[in-house]
Parts: sequence; C-alpha cells; structure tokens
Amino acid sequence: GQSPAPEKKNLKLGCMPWSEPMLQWIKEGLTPLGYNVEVIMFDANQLPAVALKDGSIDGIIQNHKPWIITFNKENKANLEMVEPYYFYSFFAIYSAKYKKLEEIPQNATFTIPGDPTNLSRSLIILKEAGLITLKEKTGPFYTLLDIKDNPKKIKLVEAEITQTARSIQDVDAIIATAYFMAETAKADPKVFLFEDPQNKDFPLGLVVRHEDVNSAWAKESMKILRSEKNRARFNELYKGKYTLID
Amino acid sequence: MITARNIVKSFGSTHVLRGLDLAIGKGSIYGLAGRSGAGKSTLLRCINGLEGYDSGSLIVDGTDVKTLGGRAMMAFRKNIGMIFQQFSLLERLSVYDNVALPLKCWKYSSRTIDTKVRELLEIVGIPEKIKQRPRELSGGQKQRVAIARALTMDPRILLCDEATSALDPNTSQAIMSLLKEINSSMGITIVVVTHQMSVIRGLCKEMAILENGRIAASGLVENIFREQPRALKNLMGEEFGGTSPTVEKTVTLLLPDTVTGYFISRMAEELGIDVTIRGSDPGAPGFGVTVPEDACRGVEGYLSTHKVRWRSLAGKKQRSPYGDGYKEQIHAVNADMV
Amino acid sequence: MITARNIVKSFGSTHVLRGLDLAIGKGSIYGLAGRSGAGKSTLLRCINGLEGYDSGSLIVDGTDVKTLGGRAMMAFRKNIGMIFQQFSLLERLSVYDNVALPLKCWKYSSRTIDTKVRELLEIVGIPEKIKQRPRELSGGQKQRVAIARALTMDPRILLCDEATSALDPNTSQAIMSLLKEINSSMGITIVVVTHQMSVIRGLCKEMAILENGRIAASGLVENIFREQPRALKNLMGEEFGGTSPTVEKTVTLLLPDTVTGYFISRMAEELGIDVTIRGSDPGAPGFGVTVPEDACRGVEGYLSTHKVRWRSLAGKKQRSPYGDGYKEQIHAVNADMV
Amino acid sequence: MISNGYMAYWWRYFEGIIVPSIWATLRMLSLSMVLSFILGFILAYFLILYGPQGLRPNSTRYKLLDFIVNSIRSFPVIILIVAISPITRMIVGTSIGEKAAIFPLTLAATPFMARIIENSLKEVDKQLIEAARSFGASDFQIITKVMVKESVPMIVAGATLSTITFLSATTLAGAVGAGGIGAVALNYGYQSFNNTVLYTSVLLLFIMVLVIQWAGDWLYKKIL
Amino acid sequence: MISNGYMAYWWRYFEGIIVPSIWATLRMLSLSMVLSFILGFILAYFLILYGPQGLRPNSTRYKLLDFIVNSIRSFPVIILIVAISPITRMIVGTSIGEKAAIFPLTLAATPFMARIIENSLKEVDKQLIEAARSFGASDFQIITKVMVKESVPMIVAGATLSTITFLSATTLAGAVGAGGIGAVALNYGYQSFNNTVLYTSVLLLFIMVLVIQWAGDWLYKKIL
Ligand SMILES: Nc1ncnc2c1ncn2[C@@H]1O[C@H](COP(=O)(O)OP(=O)(O)OP(=O)(O)O)[C@@H](O)[C@H]1O
Ligand SMILES: Nc1ncnc2c1ncn2[C@@H]1O[C@H](COP(=O)(O)OP(=O)(O)OP(=O)(O)O)[C@@H](O)[C@H]1O
Ligand SMILES: [Mg+2]
Ligand SMILES: [Mg+2]
Repeated sequence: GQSPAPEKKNLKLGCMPWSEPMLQWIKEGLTPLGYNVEVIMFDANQLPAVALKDGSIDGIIQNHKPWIITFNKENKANLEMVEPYYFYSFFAIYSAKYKKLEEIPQNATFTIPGDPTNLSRSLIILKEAGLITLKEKTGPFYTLLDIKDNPKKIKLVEAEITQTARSIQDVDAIIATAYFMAETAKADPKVFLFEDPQNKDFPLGLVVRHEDVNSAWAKESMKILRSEKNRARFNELYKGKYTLID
Repeated sequence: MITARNIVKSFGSTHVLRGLDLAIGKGSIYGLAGRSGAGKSTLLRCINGLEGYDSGSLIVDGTDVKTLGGRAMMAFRKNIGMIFQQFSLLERLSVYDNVALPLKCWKYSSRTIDTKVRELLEIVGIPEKIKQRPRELSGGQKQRVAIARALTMDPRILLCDEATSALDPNTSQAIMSLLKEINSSMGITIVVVTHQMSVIRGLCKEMAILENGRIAASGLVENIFREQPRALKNLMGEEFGGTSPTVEKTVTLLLPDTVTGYFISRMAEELGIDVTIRGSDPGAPGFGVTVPEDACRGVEGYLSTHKVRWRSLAGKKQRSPYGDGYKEQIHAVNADMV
Repeated sequence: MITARNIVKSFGSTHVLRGLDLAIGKGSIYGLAGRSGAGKSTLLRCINGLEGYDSGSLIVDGTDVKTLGGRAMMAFRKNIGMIFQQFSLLERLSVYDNVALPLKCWKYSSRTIDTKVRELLEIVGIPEKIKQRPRELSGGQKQRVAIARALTMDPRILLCDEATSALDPNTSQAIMSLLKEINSSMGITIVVVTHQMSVIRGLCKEMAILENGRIAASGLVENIFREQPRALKNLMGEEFGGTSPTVEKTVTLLLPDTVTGYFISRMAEELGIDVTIRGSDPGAPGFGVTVPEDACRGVEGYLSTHKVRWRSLAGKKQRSPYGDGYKEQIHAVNADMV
Repeated sequence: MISNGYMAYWWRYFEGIIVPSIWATLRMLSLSMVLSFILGFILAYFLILYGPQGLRPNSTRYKLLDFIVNSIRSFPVIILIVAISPITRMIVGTSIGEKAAIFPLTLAATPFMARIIENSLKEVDKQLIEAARSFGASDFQIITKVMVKESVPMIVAGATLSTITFLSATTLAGAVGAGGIGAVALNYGYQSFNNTVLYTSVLLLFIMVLVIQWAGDWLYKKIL
Repeated sequence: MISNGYMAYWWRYFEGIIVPSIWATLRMLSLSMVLSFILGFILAYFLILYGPQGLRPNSTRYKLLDFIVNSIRSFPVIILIVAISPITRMIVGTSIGEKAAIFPLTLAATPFMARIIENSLKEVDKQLIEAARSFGASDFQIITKVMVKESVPMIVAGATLSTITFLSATTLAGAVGAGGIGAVALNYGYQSFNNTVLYTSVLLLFIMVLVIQWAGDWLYKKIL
C-alpha cells in the first residue's frame, strides 16, 4: 500500500570486484535516461548492505537472497531483491587429487570459505554430499560448531573465498564457486566432485530498499541487465562461472 | 638568603646529606668545596627544588622550598639561575636558542631576547658561535653557553656548579670578574661549587666545606685558609702515614713550584722564623727557600703535621745553590696548597 | 711516539689547526694547554684517528694514522687509551660494565675482566659504586669511571682530555700520582690536556701551548714557566692596560694567598734580591713579604711587566705588621700564577 | 614490445580507476595522518605528563589514558573500520566513502601516533628537563620547547613510519567503499585477476612509500 | 542476569571457536614476531652500518637495503598475505593455514621492525660511538655492545608497538585460513551478526594488547 518513493535521478550503486561489470551495464543503460549513476566498490562484508539500509547507497549486487533475508532479520531492515532474480553462482566441491567423492580419505583436509554465509552454505554442501551431518542451526548461519557427525574426520580450514580455490593443490578438496575455480585455480569449473544442490536457492540480483522495489529505475535496471545484449555479455564475461536465471 | 637547617637527603642507601646546616647571606659570593661525591651538586639541586630532601628545612629567598609547587615554584626558580656541572644544553638548538630559551619561556619580546642573548654571548666570549649547535663546540665553549643561559633571567640567586672547570685560566678569570661585577652591581647572591681553590680564594668571601654530609668548616675564606681546619686539609692533601723524617740539619727547602707563598708565610709565622727566598737560580726542580739552621727540627715537624709529603735527602750532600757550601736538604714535594 | 707535521684541520669555516707541529717522545708525560676552543680536544681526537685532518702528517707509535683502517685501526686504538672531556659513559650500563667494556670487546676472560675492573675502581676510589649507573654518580665519580675505562687496556699511549677537571685537589693528586706511577713503571706515554697549570707543573716534564691552531710555545715545563713566553701570558692572565704605578717606596708586599712561592722566587731571582717572609702575623688580606727598599722600583716594574694586577696604596700610610715603623705598601692582587 | 592495444587497455584502467584512487588515497592518508598526529600528540602529551616517569606523575589519569590507547589499539583496523560504522555515521553523516574511512583511520592511527610520540619523548635526557625546570619553565613549555624539540628527529622518523603503515591500512578502507589505491590493487587487481592493475597499483604504492620515506628522511636530516 | 542458556551458548562458542583461535593467534604472532625481530635486527644492523650517518657509510648498499625495506613496506599487509601465496607455497609448502600465514606476516613485520630498530639505533649519542672506537671496538661490537645496549629501552618499546600492530594484522591472516582471534571476531562475530562472539573476541584481543603492553613496559622499566 505505500506510494512509490519520489523519482530519484542520482543513484549510488554498490558492488564487489566481481559484480562491478553488471553495475557498469546498468550505468550505461540508465545514463541516457537521465540518471546519474555512481558505482562504488566494496570489499567483502556486510557494510554495503548496511549502507543500503541507511540510505547511503541505493542498490547493491553482492549478496544472495538468503543472506539478505538474514540481514533483514538481524538488522530490522527491509532490503529486497528486485525480481526477476538475475543469476546464481555455482558452488561445488573440487579436488585436484581425487576424481570421485568416495575417494576422499579419512582425515582429509578441505578448504572452505570462511565468511559466514558461504561457510554455512559449504556445510550444507558437505551434508548433502554425505560427508557430515548437521545439528539444528542455532544462529542465522551454520557454523563449525553445528557439525554433529564427521565420520571421515575431515579437517575444515576456513579461508577467504578466493584463497579456497588457490589452495586446491595443498589440500584434499575445496569448496569454491565456479568463478573462482576458473579464475584462480585456472581449472575447468565443470570438473567437480559434487555440485551444490541448493545452487538455485541462492539467487543474486539487484538489491534495493523495499520502497524502491517498484521504482522506475529498479525496474529499468533489471530490464537493462536482462536485455539480450547484456545477457550475451554476461555469458561471455563469466563463461559459465555464474549462471543466468531465466 | 639561603638557610638550611638539618637537611637530610639519601638516595636509597647512599646517605648524601646527613643533617646539613648552612646560612648564606644576601649578596654574598659563597664558596662550597668538598671531596668528589660529597653532595655539593645535590645540595645545589635541593636549593632550587630540583631535588627533594628527606627532612630538615630549607628557606631560600624567604620561602620554604618544600611548600612550593606549580606556578609558585616556577616563579621561584625564575629568580634562581643555575649553571649545571654537565652543562645540560639542548643538542637540537643553536647556541642562540639555548641561551634564549629561558627568556622565551617567560615570554619576553623577541627584541629584548635578541639584545640580551647577543650581549651575554659577547660577555662570555663566544659571539661567533651564535649559530652553532652544542655538539660543534669545545667543552669550554659549552660551559660558557651554560653560563650565559643561567644569567639571562637576571636571577637574584646564582648557583654555579663547577662553572669554570672547563675554562682556561684567562677565560676563567674573566668569568670570575663577571660574576664579581654582577654580584656587586646587582647584589645577587652567588653560590659557587668548585674544586679550584684559586676560584674560591679569588671570588668568594665566605665558604663552607662539605664532609660526610655535613658542613665540616665554614666561615670567611681567609680565616679558613689561615686556620686550616681538618676539613681543608682532608680536601687538599692526602693523609700521610707519618714516618718521622730523620734529617740532621736543614738549610734549604726545595719546594715544588706550585706551593703558595701563603704556605711559606704560615710556616714562618708558626715557627717564628724568617724564610728567605734568594735572588739567584734556585735550580730545578721546585724552588729553594732558606731557613735558619736552628729551626730545622721545627720545619721538619711543621711539614709532617701539615701533611706535606716530603722525603729526606739526608746523607746526600749537595752543593747549595746559594753558595753556603754543602748542605743537606729537605726535599718537600706536593706541598701544594693552591 | 707522536709526531705531527703541519697538521691542518677545519670544521667548515672554523680553522682549528693551522699547520701544527708537535713531537712527543716515548714515555714522556706531555702537557697541552691552550685557550678554550684552541683545538686541544680536536688534536687529541686526531691522534687516535677519531677525527680526520685535512693535510699534514701524523705519525703515532710508528704508524701514519691516515693509512690505517679496519682491523689495523682497531689494533692501533687498542694501544691508545683516551679519557674524554665529557666522560662518554654508557648510561644503560653499570660502572662495572662501563669499565669492562673495552676488555669485553677484546675478548678477555671474565676472570681477568673481573680482577682488572675491581682493581681499577679501587685505584680511582669508587669501589662502592660498582653497580651504579652513571646517572647515579657525581661529576667527579663519572670522571673516575672514565679514567678507569681508559686504563683497562694497559695502553701504550694515554690521551687525557681534562681528566681531573671535576675532581677535588686531593683526588686529583691521587690520580696524578697514579698517572706518574704508570708512566714510570710501564713507560707509557701520556698526553695531558688541561687548564690547571698545577696539573701540568705537578705532572708533566714537557708541555706545549696551542694558540691560533699552532704550537705557540713548547719545551720543558720549568723552562716555559721560567721564560714565560707570550703564549703562557696570554693563557694565564688577561692583558692589562699598563698604567704604570706611582709608588714612592716599597718595603712590604701584600700578596694574595694564592700566589706561588715560585712567583716570588722568580722575582727574587730576576731582581737579584732576597725576599723575606717574616715569622709574624702577616695580617689579612694576603700575606706580606719584605723586599729591600732600594729594590722598590724593580719590584714595581716586575709586577707590571708580569701583568700582576695591583693597586698602589701610596699615600695611605700603614703600620707595617713587621714592626719597621710606617711603610707604604704595594697591594698586589691576582698575582696568581697557579 | 608492448602493443598499442595493451597500452590502451592499461590507460583505460589507469585513467578511469587508478588515477582517481591515487587522489582518494592521498586525501584519506593526509587528512587522517594530520588529524591523528594532532590527536596522538595531545594524547602523548598527557601520557608523558602523567606517566610514571613523567613531569607530574598521576597514576589514575595515566592508567585511564593508557587504557584508552590500548583499547583502541586492540581493535584490528579492519574490525574498527567496519564495527564502528554506526558511530562513523553519527559523526561524519555517512557510513561509506572516503569521509567514512577517514574517521576510523584517524581513530586507529591516533593511539599508534600517541605511542610513537610518547616513546620518542620518553627518551629525552632527564638532565635537560631539569635544566628547563631550573629556569622556571612550565610543564607545557618543558614538553613543547624542550622534549619535543630534542626528539623532533625521532618524532619525524616515527611519523614517517606511521604514515607508511597507514598508507597500507587505507587498503582496508576499501571495506567502506572508500576506494584508494590499495583497494584498487586488491579489488580491481588481485580479486579481479587483473595483474596489470595489481602491478600498476603496487608500483604506485611503492612510489608513494618512497616519496613518504624520502620526505621523512629529508626532514630528519634537516632537523638533526 | 545472564541466563544459564546464554552461558551455555557462550561457552559453546568460546570453547569450540575462540579458545583454539587464541592459540592460533599466539602461535602466529609469537613466531612471526620472533622471526621478524631477528630479521629486522639484521636489516637494521646493515642499515645503521651503511647509512649516511652510519659507521661505515656505503651509499650503494644502503640504498639497496632501503629499497628492499621500502618495497616490502609498500605492499599492504592484506595484499602481501594473499598475493604472495605462490611464494609462500614454495617456501613453507602450503598456501593455506597457520604456517602459510606466518611467512607473509614475518615478511610484512620485518621491514617494520627494521625501521623501528634503525630509528632507535640512530638516536644513540655519537660520543658513545666514538668512545667505543677509541678503545678499538669493531663495528659489530659498536652496534651490539654500545648502540643496542644504549637503545634497548627504545627497541623494547618499539617491539611492543610492532607486536600490538601485528596482533591486529593477524586478523588479515584469516584470509589464508589461519584462523586467529581477529578472524573469528570478523567472521563469526561481526559478519555473522553474533555480538557475543564479537565482543568476546575483541575483549580477548584487548587483554592480549594489555598483556603485551604490560610486558613491554615492565621490560622497559627494568632495562631503563
Ligand atoms: N640519582 C642518584 N641516585 C643515587 N645516588 C646518587 C644520585 N645522585 C647522586 N648520587 C650520589 O650522591 C653522592 C653525592 O653526589 P653529588 O653529585 O652531590 O656529589 P658532588 O659533591 O657534586 O661531587 P662532584 O664534585 O664529583 O661533582 C654521590 O655519592 C653520588 O653517587
Ligand atoms: N664538530 C664540530 N663542528 C664544528 N666546529 C667544531 C666541531 N668540533 C669542534 N669545533 C670547533 O673547533 C674549535 C676547537 O675545538 P676543541 O674542542 O678542539 O677545543 P678545545 O681546545 O678542546 O677547547 P676546550 O678547552 O674548551 O675544551 C672550537 O672553536 C670548536 O667550536
Ligand atoms: Mg657535582
Ligand atoms: Mg676540549
């Protein structure tokens, strides 16, 4: 029932290094329409979401939907991902040593992303792969404390997400996104031990404040992103490291 | 001007002052002597409150030093100049700025500062070093900067800790004249700590000798040197393990060149004899004085009681340079009373 | 042992040494005097290679200092002890460790070090300060630590820059005796820079006076003091604007107590007269000596040429303390040759 | 040989990304360094005044100051930057961008500077302090006219060290979207697998370090 | 009142996450500090030896050393940690975990330590160096037995400063999976919206800072 926010012409959009091109496309598309778009790059953390909530910026492409929901709950925020969602990132278990999941030995070492959302997701992947079992979640994310059984006594090393892929030679297996596999390990992201079944449950896209969800610029942005031209650009740029949602 | 009563001061187990009493009158130039480590510097530092003392009372310029603090202490110290034994100059400042520092702290105008600093550097004889840093100065030059700095504030009391120890006699004399002059023209009280008796005798009217943390002797300089109290003897020459000399007869004393006329006059006075210094080559080493043959024993005794280190030349007959045939000589060395 | 030829040394525009020649023989105790800032310390620092010089040649202990470097320089310096004017002690080390440092650097056994250090501290008279830090010492105590440190390596040459300036006469004498002893027993060469003529006269056989970057006078100490070259006069007393004294007749000289017997003997010698010191109270201030009436003019002239500052009491008849009726007196002050 | 195409590619990043980030870095660094130097100096002043060996020892006050300095220092810069963003927002009005970075950077650098300056001042010879006392200098004058003067070279060397340390800390300011050459190196370079940008940025950082060090050394020598 | 449930919750994190991270931090910090102190000392030794005011000035060698120190310092620690991982792997055999963090931390801390030590040594009175020369001490002895001895308090204060600075830098080591209390504060605390963990970790960091500072001050006073 709210009336849409008054039309804004000056927009600030936040991104991460990997999502920056998408925002550039939005900028490119919105500028002729009389918008003034500024793209701000952040390191990985929740600050862009906070800034968005506080109104310091107007949109981000950085966090996936489940994270945004958690963030809203923890911070009494009302951020929303503009529909239709844009893409998802492909998570999988990779290994340089083993070809099959069953070959993973006792006391194997895994490098997994250390930031809470990806750690949580990684733990679910491990559960789905049948390597561990998990207890009830106590906080917003699963943590190492939530592991119930670990029959193979797998040792989990939490690292920065780009480092997980880099460490593939040093450990038995890793959990990483296809994007980082391709970029840092220079490996084929399609060769994996186990694909995250929840991949599609972690959609990404333009996140804005609730009142902007229906604003002209948000709608327009999604239209720009989903244009044929940009979809082609997307596939060309990310080469299957991210997958577009139809 | 300065009255100390029963001052006690220790550094841990080192008891430096052990109940020291001292009274220094306004406008006097007061000498303080004492063995190295006797506590002279410590006493000076107590006087301007740089060091606290354990007990006793110290009234300086009408105020009890212990009661002072903060602003009052600063104002008090403004009137007390101090020349430190180790100079204590700021290494990063030029000579000019070192001397100007007290004036700057008391917010004098830069005109006044400039005039004053240049004048003082002129007086202490290093106007050409005005832009140098202390590390580019010789020892004596540093000392003169320290002297100039202590004089900038026209203090009512000036505490000099070995203020001329690094200066040649000539410059030292000039500084002494300067001190005398400011003492007489401006009536400032000057306390002089020194090891050079010539400074005390040339500069001070009164003096005190520190020993074992107390004043062992004090009074007019001339009286101290006339009466030669134990303390003065302790300070001047070492105890000598008095094996009595065995000399048959003495006629000529060969004294070291440094012995003072005063010493000879004291001896002449005490023994009631005339001591003659002859107008012919006294020969090396030292110089010769002639005393009557019959006063020989007396001289011998006098020398030994006065801790003059000497050795007998008995048996070694030697031609007297004064033409009185062969005489035996007392060879007195280190009768250095200056 | 030390031969300097035409040494030139400047700091920027300050020309310190301007062609200095000096020869110091092996085993001698050599005195170096000169006005403050004359370049004495600089010369010493050149001798052990701490300072370079601009031109000239300096042969020390058979080697040209300039050719030395690295290990050779270290070995060279090992044999040259130096007592610095500003002591240069390590603040963070105890007295013991300060003195032990050279020995440690030359890797002596800790037994040897311990024995040596304790012995030296005993000799310089501060065995009780062994554990103290320099900042807990008095000026003179620091100086003695510096002396002890310079002696640890049993050097062949010892350079003393004002080594007794902070010491009382008694301690100073003890240090001088010590230096004399090690000089005679071990034959080491000692160069003594000092402003205290009593030290030069009590310690050295030869001396030199630095002036304007050159040696203005050098030779046997006794000769220098006898001949009183200009350089000595420049060093000792200020130029006195010679208004000639007008005195009718003189009989008694009242001399300041500090005047040396040597001065009187010089005068007696030069004028060919006897000067008598009488055995009765010479009265204050100073002490009286009697000279023949007919030598009156001579004395007057002698005093004025020797820059003795004096004032005439002519006209003020005064009873002579020696009972010869009323006499006029020359009141000579500052005839301080010590 | 470097191809024209590569040069154009490089120039695009250089002009569009790197050059602005240089200015951002310089602005952030200079402002936060100036502010933290001033604040650090004030803190050091009181640390020296009230310290156990200080001019006017006051254990309570010293411990309080020491506590403050230690507390701030115990926050890793990265945590400080993100964790105080609500406070940053209250104070500078925004939680992102250059302005928002300057506040936490200043906050992080202040206790560092304070310690550096305190350590330098502590080294001043006690005898000089006494000399100043002897002519009636106030505590303020003793610190500013004696201790600071004597330790200026050390302080300069320390400030140089701090500036270089915090030049690298501005990288972390990328967390609040403040840009800066370090963030470019990290985000556009390393994280984006763009070695051209990475090396160019690191080279620029190196040049900045050289310039800071050179300026510091020059000042040091001048003052010595 | 704190409920039992909350205590249990807290204890779970404390025991499972925080305690191990404390050990990880202490291991990383102590090892990298000891190594970087030694290496930094060696660098400082040569910087002082060859420096323009040094014992045996040698412009070429000094400039080379200075260049090395500046180059490393110009890498922001976070970039150093992630960017040199190929080298890390070559040297310590893995690019991940505590061992992999110690190398870049040491590398980053070494030039910092070198500068801190160099700055302290530079302050030693020239007259003491001359005194040591006068009895034939070698350059090595002058530096180790005179300059170091005289500046030990400054060096201790500097090492304390470095240790605290790099305690906060260990946070960044979380990037290579080294764990550590800082990374816990960031990931399990701040990023996970878990204030309990955040505050507990920061408190622990604060306690570590206090202990380091206290130990440093104690040593300083003892030596002074
Ligand atoms: N801070 C201190 N801590 C411990 N002892 C000290 C301290 N300052 C001085 N002393 C001791 O107190 C005694 C007196 O020292 P002071 O400096 O007053 O002597 P002084 O008479 O000036 O000697 P000098 O003529 O050698 O300068 C010395 O034995 C010295 O070691
Ligand atoms: N490093 C330096 N830089 C510039 N000038 C210097 C330096 N060292 C000494 N001088 C100057 O050289 C001259 C000689 O100094 P030196 O220390 O040799 O004198 P000195 O004879 O030992 O004097 P003093 O008896 O006062 O100790 C002085 O005028 C001094 O200012
Ligand atoms: Mg003293
Ligand atoms: Mg000298």
